[in-house]
Amino acid sequence: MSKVDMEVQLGPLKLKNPVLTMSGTFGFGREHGQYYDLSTLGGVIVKAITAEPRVGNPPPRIAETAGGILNAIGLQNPGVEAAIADELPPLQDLRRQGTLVIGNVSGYSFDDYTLVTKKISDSGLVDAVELNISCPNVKGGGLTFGTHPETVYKLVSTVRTVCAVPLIVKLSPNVTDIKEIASSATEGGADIISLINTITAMVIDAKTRRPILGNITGGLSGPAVKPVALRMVHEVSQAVEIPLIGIGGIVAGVDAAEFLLAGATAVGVGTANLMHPLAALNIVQELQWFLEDEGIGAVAEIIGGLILP
Amino acid sequence: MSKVDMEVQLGPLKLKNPVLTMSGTFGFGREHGQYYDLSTLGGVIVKAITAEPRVGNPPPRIAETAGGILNAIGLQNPGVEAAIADELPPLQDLRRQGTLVIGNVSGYSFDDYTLVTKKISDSGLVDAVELNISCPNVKGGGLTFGTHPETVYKLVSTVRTVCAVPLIVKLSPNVTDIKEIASSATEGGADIISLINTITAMVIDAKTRRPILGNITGGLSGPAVKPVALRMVHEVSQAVEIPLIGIGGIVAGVDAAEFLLAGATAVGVGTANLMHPLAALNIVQELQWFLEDEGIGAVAEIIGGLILP
Amino acid sequence: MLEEKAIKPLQASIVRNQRLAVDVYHLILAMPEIAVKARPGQFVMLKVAAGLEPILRRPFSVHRLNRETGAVEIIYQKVGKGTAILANRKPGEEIEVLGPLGTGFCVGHARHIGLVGGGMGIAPLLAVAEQAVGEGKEVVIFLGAITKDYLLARTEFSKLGPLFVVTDDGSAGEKAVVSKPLAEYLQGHSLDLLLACGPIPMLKALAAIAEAQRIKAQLSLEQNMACGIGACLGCVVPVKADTPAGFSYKRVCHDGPVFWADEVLFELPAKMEKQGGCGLE
Amino acid sequence: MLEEKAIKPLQASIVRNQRLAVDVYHLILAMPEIAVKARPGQFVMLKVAAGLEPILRRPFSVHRLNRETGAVEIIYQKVGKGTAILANRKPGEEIEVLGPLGTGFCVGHARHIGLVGGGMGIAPLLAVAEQAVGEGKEVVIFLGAITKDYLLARTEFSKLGPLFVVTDDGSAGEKAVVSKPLAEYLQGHSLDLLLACGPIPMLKALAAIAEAQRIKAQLSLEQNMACGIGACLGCVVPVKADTPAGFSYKRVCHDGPVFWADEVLFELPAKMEKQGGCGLE
Ligand SMILES: Cc1cc2nc3c(=O)[nH]c(=O)nc-3n(C[C@H](O)[C@H](O)[C@H](O)COP(=O)(O)OP(=O)(O)OC[C@H]3O[C@@H](n4cnc5c(N)ncnc54)[C@H](O)[C@@H]3O)c2cc1C
Ligand SMILES: Cc1cc2nc3c(=O)[nH]c(=O)nc-3n(C[C@H](O)[C@H](O)[C@H](O)COP(=O)(O)OP(=O)(O)OC[C@H]3O[C@@H](n4cnc5c(N)ncnc54)[C@H](O)[C@@H]3O)c2cc1C
Ligand SMILES: Cc1cc2nc3c(=O)[nH]c(=O)nc-3n(C[C@H](O)[C@H](O)[C@H](O)COP(=O)(O)O)c2cc1C
Ligand SMILES: Cc1cc2nc3c(=O)[nH]c(=O)nc-3n(C[C@H](O)[C@H](O)[C@H](O)COP(=O)(O)O)c2cc1C
Ligand code: FES
Ligand code: FES
Repeated sequence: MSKVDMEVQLGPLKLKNPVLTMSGTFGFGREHGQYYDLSTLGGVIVKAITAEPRVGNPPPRIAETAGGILNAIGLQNPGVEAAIADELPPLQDLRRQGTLVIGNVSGYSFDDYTLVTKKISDSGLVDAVELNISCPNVKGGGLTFGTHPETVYKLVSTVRTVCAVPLIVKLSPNVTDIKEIASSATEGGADIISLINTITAMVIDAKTRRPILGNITGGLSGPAVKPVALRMVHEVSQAVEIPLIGIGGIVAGVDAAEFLLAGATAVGVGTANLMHPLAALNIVQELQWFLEDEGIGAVAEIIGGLILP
Repeated sequence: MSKVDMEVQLGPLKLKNPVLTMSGTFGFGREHGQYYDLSTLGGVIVKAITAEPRVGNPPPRIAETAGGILNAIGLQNPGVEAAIADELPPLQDLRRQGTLVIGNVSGYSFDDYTLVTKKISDSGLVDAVELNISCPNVKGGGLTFGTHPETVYKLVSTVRTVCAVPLIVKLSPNVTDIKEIASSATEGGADIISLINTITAMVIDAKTRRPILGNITGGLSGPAVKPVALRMVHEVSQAVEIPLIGIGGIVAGVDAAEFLLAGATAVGVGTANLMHPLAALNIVQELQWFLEDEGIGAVAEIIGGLILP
Repeated sequence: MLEEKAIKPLQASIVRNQRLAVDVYHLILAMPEIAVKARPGQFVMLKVAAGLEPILRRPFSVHRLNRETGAVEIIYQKVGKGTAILANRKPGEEIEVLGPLGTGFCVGHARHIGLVGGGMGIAPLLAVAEQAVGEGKEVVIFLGAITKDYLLARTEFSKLGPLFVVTDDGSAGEKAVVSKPLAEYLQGHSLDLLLACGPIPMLKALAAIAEAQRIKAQLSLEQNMACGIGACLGCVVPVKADTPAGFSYKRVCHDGPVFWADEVLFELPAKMEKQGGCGLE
Repeated sequence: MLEEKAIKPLQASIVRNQRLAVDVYHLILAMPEIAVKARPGQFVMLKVAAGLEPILRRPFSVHRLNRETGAVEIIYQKVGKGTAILANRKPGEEIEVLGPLGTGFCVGHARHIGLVGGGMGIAPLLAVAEQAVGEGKEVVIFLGAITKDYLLARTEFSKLGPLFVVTDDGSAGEKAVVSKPLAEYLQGHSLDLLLACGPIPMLKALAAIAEAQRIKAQLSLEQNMACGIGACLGCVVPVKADTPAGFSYKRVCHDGPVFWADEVLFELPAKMEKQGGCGLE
């Protein structure tokens, strides 16, 4: 173990280290749990949970791009009831060891979000709820919730009233002004903001003349998006007071350090978990080593430490 | 030479082939002109031209990322007078050979744009003007012109009145709804839309704790952005009637084919010109070979040919 | 699967990476941990090159296992970027391997087993054929390919049991699809299990034959993958299930790649063709 | 430059890629076209690996030229991703090279030339030293490095003229910066040209000495590059100019890498520190 103090205070949440595994890339922890002891992580954010079970999108759901991947899973999940009955209980042992378990809530209407949030927050099985607002607002004409400040404010403030645990709002990068959205989420009562979700994209097979993904479009993630995510995290950190979880293309300890410097209090590891089953574990270790090499005693010291000309 | 008919009709412009070199990655053609005969290209879009000379941003101006690069040149250019006097005349021989020469106009106010557009369109030295609307509207509070439908409509319709040659409007990808912006540009009187410009991003050196670029942020380009560009080109092609120039991460002939399938009538090669001086030439050739292999007689046949499930 | 602890990604050294046909290569990796643990029908994911190009590992079925030497053999076709990079790797070099992954073929108490392979789908059948014969079972092998050059491991198979081959160009055996010799064989003989791997149309024809003849059949399927360990739900195929949707998706990497023929859905229920929904997760 | 037709990128074969110090390597490339055309002080851009990782070529100065054998020598330090990949390339392999690029050193009619190198900045000086001596000129060499292991090509230099070395740790020569022996030398002798390459603080000190002693000096500068051919304006450094801004930017790749010391601006005029403007081109 390292002499570096890795603990961070993420708003109301205390993390043993700033590394969280991100929703959709870690299932409910089962698979990666076969490869290493998950209590080495700051926290685990589980796969999206919706009101009803969802079969998800037709395959192919994954395509590879330069420096990244596209995915269009379509929020396949067993629904909130089954999640509470079968998926979340096995993770409780982790919580006893001080690793946070966070639910990722997705929906297609205000009712979906409030229902799911209330159920999992009342279940007592999660330390916090992360709202994935990158979904189409079916009643609202299919536009993504997360792209309109008004809607974000309304959604977050509504969900806030039924959420007994800390509320994390996860922002979509597909917007003109991420600061504006972040402010709306903050005013709506978010305790923490996480960003970024994936960037809407498309891949085409020129020979078949067809989109590669069954869903036509998908979300771009991985190292390719890191510079965009860093820019957005930095912008938002200067626009709101609440703490941030920086996400986007983190595959090494030094990437995590860059997000902390840019103003994030914790970091989320997504695609890297798919590239290597031990990725998140290695990132915790590499971050410690980086800090030791730099002679830094506590990871908290570098948060927001970016030096501007 | 290939049996494939490579000619395309880009709105009012006839191109000998659909490959254009993009602004800022090809100077005024001098440097690449030493490496190959530029008349092999469909057209050349020159470096941004502004009303006054600009020294540009402090270095470093270039940084590398996974699958892409960041740049923050800061529109360094000699100003419209010098451009007309020294930079555009040497390119006239190309025009006589049927390769288009297109001016890229950038500005910080409506007056800048109208002044520069009028001067270069009146100069008779360019076949078309491309409006780079990804610049901050200084009088408009520094927000980027290209991110607000109203502003885009006003700017394009204003410039349109002084532009004697076909007008191309180049969209910024840093928006919530690219279709909306494209429609505003079309209503404003654009003949052609080109997209995408770069995605605002940032890179940090964790050891020095400083941004790598002198300008702090820069624009992401290259293969990393291709899937985002393809998605936007496809969206816009379904939203507007006018033809599109598809740009973003094209480094091979098959990439160009993907953009044509997605709905672009021509393609723009940017970063690839920096990776290999002969890139654009090779892309023209590879595109021909691809079409031959697919047994396609004319490149125009695949435009918008994407097959959706 | 959940009980047994997974093998962490490990560096295997390349013993051999030799071309067999225009675009087909034979890769032999020295990795004892995996050789002892792997079962026929399972697969491994190879990080064809260090770094970020490509980002994802590539899945390849186990072609042959040698528990004594610790060698795991793979046969792969050069079809794109990743396999092109793999084809350039040299013996002696290290390559990162994740595996063994997925379910294997399940031979159980079957005595007379038909093995049906099409194209690269021939590759995974040798390991299971050798195992079955080793266990004293009888195997009959049906192989189909575009030309005779693609009738992989033909000699090895011929040593294990009756071998029927067909090609698209007639360069070996009859000019036919592989389901034909199988159907003909079944007119005079009986089999109590079919194990198959190959293109979807072939598997579909096979599933039909199996159903008609009431023979249990296992099919090895493919799908684009990311994690390879069941975490991302990226590699799914539709299977019959009485869900509201009338079916459900299973993961090729974790629930497969081997599935029972009678559970596989070769077409999605029309209404599901495009569910739309949240492409952006 | 504009007149002469440029050499297209070509494949050179690696003759040698050998480690000289902990993180310093000596690369010899066989590329006759470039060897005959290159001038000391120019550079080449290497595509360290095929594909997209990394995207950009890496610039390296010509360390030594052998027009007879067609060999071009480079000395490089492993500092990041690209040079790490380069360090793993093996003799016999091909590597894509763009060059020769940029201006070279311009010795002209100078008779007594001082060569001043710091760290990796020592590398480009050997070629010009050998050329100058070949032309019957006198050279005096001043080299500085962190330790004696980094005093590159020390033996070769010692054959060409008086050699003064210093190190940060005193492991060779005096524990001092390289401007010290130069200043001392100039008290007793005169030089009519200084050619230098090294870290900015060293070049700055040197420019001051040159100005005080009225000696013309040429400095080889570095900057992050993209195209390497002058097209992208990515690699600029500020130089004195009577523009409205009080200075202008020149391209290291095209107008440099060698600049006259008296034109180089080591600091930007305060007000220009951040012009902001259109970061997004
Ligand atoms: C369980 C399983 C076992 C396999 N066994 C073999 C084998 O034994 N021999 C063999 O030659 N091939 C096998 N394949 C197919 C092989 O994985 C692909 O041909 C390979 O991934 C193509 O990679 P590429 O980069 O060369 O092609 P590209 O087309 O450049 O790959 C682009 C992306 O598509 C994915 N992809 C493309 N085709 C396939 C495919 N058919 N299946 C899964 N992902 C794909 C790649 O993984 C990559 O993410 C198997 C696939 C699976 C799922
Ligand atoms: C004209 C010129 C001549 C050079 N000659 C030599 C030489 O003879 N020997 C030697 O060891 N080095 C030399 N360098 C520096 C060398 O190019 C860099 O060390 C190298 O590009 C670093 O690449 P990397 O991927 O290992 O480092 P990384 O830090 O991973 O590179 C990241 C990015 O920064 C750029 N970069 C980083 N440092 C430099 C730098 N100092 N100059 C330019 N770009 C940089 C890289 O090109 C790349 O785009 C020279 C640079 C220039 C401009
Ligand atoms: C396969 C896959 C599935 C994902 N599923 C979800 C999800 O269900 N809910 C969510 O909020 N984000 C989801 N994401 C987004 C990630 O949580 C993360 O925000 C994004 O991938 C950017 O981080 P990365 O570059 O490290 O992957 C998913 C990403 C991937 C790659
Ligand atoms: C170094 C550099 C300079 C650029 N300068 C300009 C510019 O002056 N005007 C402009 O409209 N776009 C400019 N761009 C954007 C490109 O024209 C192009 O739209 C973008 O790079 C995406 O294409 P690519 O991925 O092929 O590079 C520049 C891009 C780069 C990399
Ligand atoms: S590849 Fe991730 S679940 Fe199968
Ligand atoms: S690197 Fe492009 S101008 Fe110098």
